[in-house]
Amino acid sequence: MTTPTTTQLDSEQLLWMYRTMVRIREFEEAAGRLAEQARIPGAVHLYAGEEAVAVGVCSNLDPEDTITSTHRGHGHCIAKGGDVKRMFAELFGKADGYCHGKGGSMHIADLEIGILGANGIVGGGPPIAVGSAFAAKYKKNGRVCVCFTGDGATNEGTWHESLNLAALWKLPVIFVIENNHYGEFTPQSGQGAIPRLSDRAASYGIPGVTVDGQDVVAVNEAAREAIARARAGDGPTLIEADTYRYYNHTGMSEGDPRPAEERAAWRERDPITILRGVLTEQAILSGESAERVEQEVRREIEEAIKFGEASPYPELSELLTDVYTE
Amino acid sequence: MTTPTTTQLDSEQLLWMYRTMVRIREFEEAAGRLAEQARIPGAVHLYAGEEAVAVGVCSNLDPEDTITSTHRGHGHCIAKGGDVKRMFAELFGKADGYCHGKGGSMHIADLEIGILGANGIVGGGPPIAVGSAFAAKYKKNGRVCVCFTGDGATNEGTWHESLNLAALWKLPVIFVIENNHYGEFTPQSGQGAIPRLSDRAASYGIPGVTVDGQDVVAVNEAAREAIARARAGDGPTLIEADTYRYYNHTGMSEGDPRPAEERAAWRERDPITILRGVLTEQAILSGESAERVEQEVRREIEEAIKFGEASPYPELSELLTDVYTE
Amino acid sequence: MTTATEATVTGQREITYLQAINEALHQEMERDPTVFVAGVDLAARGDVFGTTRGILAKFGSERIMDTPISENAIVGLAVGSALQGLRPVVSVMFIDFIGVCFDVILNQMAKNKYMFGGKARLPLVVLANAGAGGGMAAQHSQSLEALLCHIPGLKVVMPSSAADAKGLMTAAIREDNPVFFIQHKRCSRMRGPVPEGEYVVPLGSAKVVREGRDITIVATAYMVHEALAAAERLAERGIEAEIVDPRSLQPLDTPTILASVQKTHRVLTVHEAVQFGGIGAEITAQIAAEAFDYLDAPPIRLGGPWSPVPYSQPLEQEWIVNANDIHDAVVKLIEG
Amino acid sequence: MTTATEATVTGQREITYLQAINEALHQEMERDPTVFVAGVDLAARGDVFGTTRGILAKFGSERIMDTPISENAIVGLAVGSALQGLRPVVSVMFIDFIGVCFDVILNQMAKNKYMFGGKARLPLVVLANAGAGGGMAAQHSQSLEALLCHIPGLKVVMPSSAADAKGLMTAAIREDNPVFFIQHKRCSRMRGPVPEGEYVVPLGSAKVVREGRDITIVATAYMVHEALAAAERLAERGIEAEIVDPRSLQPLDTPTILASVQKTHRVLTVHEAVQFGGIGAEITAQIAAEAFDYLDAPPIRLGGPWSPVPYSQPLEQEWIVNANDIHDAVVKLIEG
Ligand SMILES: Cc1ncc(C[n+]2csc(CCOP(=O)(O)OP(=O)(O)O)c2C)c(N)n1
Ligand SMILES: Cc1ncc(C[n+]2csc(CCOP(=O)(O)OP(=O)(O)O)c2C)c(N)n1
Ligand SMILES: [Mg+2]
Ligand SMILES: [Mg+2]
Repeated sequence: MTTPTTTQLDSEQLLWMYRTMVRIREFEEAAGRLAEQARIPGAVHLYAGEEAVAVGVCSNLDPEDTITSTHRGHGHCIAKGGDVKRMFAELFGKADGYCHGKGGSMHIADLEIGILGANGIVGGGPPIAVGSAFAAKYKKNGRVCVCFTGDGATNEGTWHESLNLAALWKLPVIFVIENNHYGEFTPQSGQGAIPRLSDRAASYGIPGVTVDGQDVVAVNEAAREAIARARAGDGPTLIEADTYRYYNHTGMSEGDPRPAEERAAWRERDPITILRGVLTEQAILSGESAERVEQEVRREIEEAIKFGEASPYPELSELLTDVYTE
Repeated sequence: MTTPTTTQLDSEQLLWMYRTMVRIREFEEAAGRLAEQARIPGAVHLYAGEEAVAVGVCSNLDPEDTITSTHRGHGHCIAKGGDVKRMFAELFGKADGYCHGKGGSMHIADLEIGILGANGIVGGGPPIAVGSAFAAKYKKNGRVCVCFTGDGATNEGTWHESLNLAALWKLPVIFVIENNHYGEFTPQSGQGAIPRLSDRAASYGIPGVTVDGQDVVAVNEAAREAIARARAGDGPTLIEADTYRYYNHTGMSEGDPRPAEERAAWRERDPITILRGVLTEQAILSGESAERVEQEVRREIEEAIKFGEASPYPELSELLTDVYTE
Repeated sequence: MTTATEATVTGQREITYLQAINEALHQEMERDPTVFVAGVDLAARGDVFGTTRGILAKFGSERIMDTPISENAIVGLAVGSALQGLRPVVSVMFIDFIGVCFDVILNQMAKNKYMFGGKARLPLVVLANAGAGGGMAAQHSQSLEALLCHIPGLKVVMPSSAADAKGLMTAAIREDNPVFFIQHKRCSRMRGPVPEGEYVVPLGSAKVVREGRDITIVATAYMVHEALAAAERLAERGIEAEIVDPRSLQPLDTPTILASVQKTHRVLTVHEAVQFGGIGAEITAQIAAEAFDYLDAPPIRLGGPWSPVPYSQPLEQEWIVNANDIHDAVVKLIEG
Repeated sequence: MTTATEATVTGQREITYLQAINEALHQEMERDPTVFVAGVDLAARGDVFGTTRGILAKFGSERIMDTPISENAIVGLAVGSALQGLRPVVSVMFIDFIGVCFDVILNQMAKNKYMFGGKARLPLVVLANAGAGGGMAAQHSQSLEALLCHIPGLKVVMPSSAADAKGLMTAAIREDNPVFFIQHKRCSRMRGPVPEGEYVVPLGSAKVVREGRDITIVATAYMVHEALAAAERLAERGIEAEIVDPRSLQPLDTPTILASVQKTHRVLTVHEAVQFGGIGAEITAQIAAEAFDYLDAPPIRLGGPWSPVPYSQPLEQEWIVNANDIHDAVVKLIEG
């Protein structure tokens, strides 16, 4: 494990990263509780534990850059600048939600800030990412697209086709594998025969790197390089970020088959704690201000939940709108 | 280019290879002519030029071993022991055809000798090959399955999913890429960013080799090793055979966009001529006997065409049979 | 063990629809060593829906396998191994996911036998979970049976009761052709009497779930229960609805449906799937063509409206056809 | 340039259906720089069917691209770039190949807008070639429009004439929603008058191709021509058939169809696709529900029989519905 460095990142950026990771964590734990209390329906896939990946990557993106996300998409949305109020409203299925309540957890999108949607289909995002990156190339606007997927998704055919086409056309897209070592309840060893998924980059003639996904600075650096490459017209990069989800595949406390020691070991390498350590060491953040950030975020999340819960349901007359653009 | 060796192959096997390659060539050129004369309908994708691949691989297989084939499937069928009479009858759409005329060129199958069907869908074969290899493992009968595809097919998602699952479960399947450097009219350089498709084996943790696909002995050896590995329970191998098709994507003489010099250079390395050279040098085949083989095969093909053409069409009452097993 | 028939259902111990499926799987795996099971989280987890619980412990990891998330490979596994004499049961989890492996279904599984001139046998079962109602949104709530029913070579069943779930699963596994076994989310925990021993409901046999003289309601999967609820209320009004559950949509038991319509002279078809192009269209068209002279009123349909399934609970409830809709449609048809 | 209307078609110079599509592509690419084209062999080859000939030479390799054989990536390219404001036209070649990329169609393209609460716009066109008749066998001869028509969020057109091919292609490219443009193999070389300038046939507008008083024949794609041939022979017998070509199957112009049936009191729907679950079932069901009182005879259907498309020429000819079948079905219905 490399020691986190903070090269090229100023305090403001680092503090933004810290706050954003805390925001994701608080959002997820609150969402998990709401789901357990059956105050929100459907399935929530929590990103807690993996915050450094979304934040490390998205800290390099502008609002006009795009991302495609997954079923485990809240973290990507928040890291890309999503509004937690509208996210909670969406989880509650309310009119002020990002999708007017029509999409829910697995479909949150905000096209205005480049979030092309969470996706309930494993491997659903990569083909769309290819299209978005193509549009950037076509319009020569210097934009990139980041395609987040899980490790399990790399065994879907769509993933392979997307990397191949993107590599061939040198599209400005970065494929980020959040390797949390499980697809649902099956460990990575039951999903494929190789340990390092970044090795798959060789099939497409593109660079592949594995990065410590608990270290937001390391993720930021790997992504920065990949994004620069993409913006320069040199095509895609495959980044595998080693990480872990703290909760079960869906929800929080349903029986989790993963070994207790494994879970504990990863908790030892909590991405927020790691960043806090660095920031404290570098005197960017005092223990007190860290606490304040956490309190502020907690309040923000509480308010967002209130906002979401108080928002009205969509009118029944909206059932059949939005199927087509008129 | 390595000099062909004949290690481990006795004269009988070599002569079988020679005759089988000639049989494929004659079959294909005859089929191409019949198609041009509109005596057979639909599309024929000719294997001429690629004979060493099917023959080199299938020379290692028993009738109980299986293969999955492609739209360019006649060569595989003949190499696996298919009956040219029933093949021509099928091309004519006749009742004595392999599929009673219901399948045609792209669907010829002979389950009794392990031919699980040509396939009109690029990438259609690999998932089926996985299933067939799984059955061998399940039944512990020592059988293997060979999955032939083109180079273009390796960009279909099904190919990726199939290699991954086969590698993970160490299934007895050999994936053979017939790299003829084109998918329809688009060169390999327009299909993906890497020159050596065998490099894709690394994505699945299996061995990948590239072999001279014009040298039937080299193909035989690479396949022999892979098949032994598979039979021993050590899982799949990816073999890329470099080769070339002599005619256009479909049919014979429709405008072929490939450079004339390229075509001429590959004709210089004709797989039949290469094997004849070796056999002559080793005094296994005299010029005279080579000629005799060719004459015999030509007669065989002529008779097969007569047989096929003379065979009756299926009864109209058969239109709705064979949809289900009753 | 002898196989029970439909007459023996009443009076049996009650288990859930899911338990019934599970029991059929256990019994068929016991009976036939060529039956195996594979799919995402089917083995160690026993399926996220619980369909395959206990199978790993009982039959071991050679007979039930977890797979990567690679539906083309999973369904291809079924096709290739069926061609080689096994009887695979594989899962695509949600029926919504047939999209990621649709070629294997449409162009391989369904057509191999015909294209090969009849020589292939494809005894295989694909499990798929369907239906809305749990806030799972547009990609996890569909009822896509109509897509499968339009493909010659496939068979499609959609049980509504625990007994039918067991009987159709047994029949599907014994069938020599590809069968899609569609389980409905909202039926999963419903209980009903189910024979303990082997039990077969033949594919292609509809069931008259309730007798009545005034109108035939052809309802599928969970809609059978909504139709039953509607029928109770209609009875209070003096309208006696006959409810026919096709159970098997491909092949479809048209004679049973026609016989009912010829008796009642009116018909409503109901399914949860989107109405446009749903199986109700086919059933209605068959009735209109073949029982035209018996019809005293236009044959009508109810099905999902023309949109993806919404997430928001009130919208989702509005989207799904329910007993009220059925009741009102029948009243309007009969009383004008 | 002003856009021509339907009235201006007759008297125009004649070109083929394929040339008409090609002309629309050229004109729309000229008109709108956000329109681009991609697919297997579309650029250098101009498409194996010839649809895109001349486009590379005229617009260059930034506007038309050959792709690897990766339909998920090709159709994903359309979805993702449409979301970002482009107007892609992509090809899956044969409609049979929708299977390999069906999730992108079913769960992404069709649902993004709704799932996102309306914020997405997906102006994209997917070209697909359909139909039997050339000995291309089971995996290259299907008519799969019914699968697409059951999916809310998609639009589907299926022109039968050169003018409609141009007009619908223009409309499809200008449309802000995903449109499947299904060209029929056997229509490709048919010639007809086509306006030279921009020409739009609105999506969702059926066309009365022949007027008649005795029966309405609703026919799609190549079946329009078979129906016309049948109508000639029926006329000799004194039966005047009215032929309605829906042209656009999703949305479907039900009013035009109903108006015709209300006039003729009889209806036959005809399509090449397999009859069970085909679009004819939906059309028939709508007619049966909404024009029941106008019907003097059962509404009947013709469609492909329940099997994959066979290769052998006599079998394939037997499989495809033709003018004789139409003629005989009408005579039987009217004369008993
Ligand atoms: C095509 C498809 N197959 C299966 C599923 C069910 N499913 C949802 S999440 C998931 C696991 C995904 O694993 P991974 O990609 O590693 O992401 P993670 O959940 O670990 O973040 C599965 C199998 C799905 N949603 N889509
Ligand atoms: C899914 C699918 N996409 C496209 C096609 C059309 N097609 C038929 S053959 C072919 C080229 C295949 O190239 P390759 O795999 O290299 O095989 P080759 O023809 O060179 O032997 C294509 C694109 C198809 N049959 N199936
Ligand atoms: Mg994972
Ligand atoms: Mg090739």
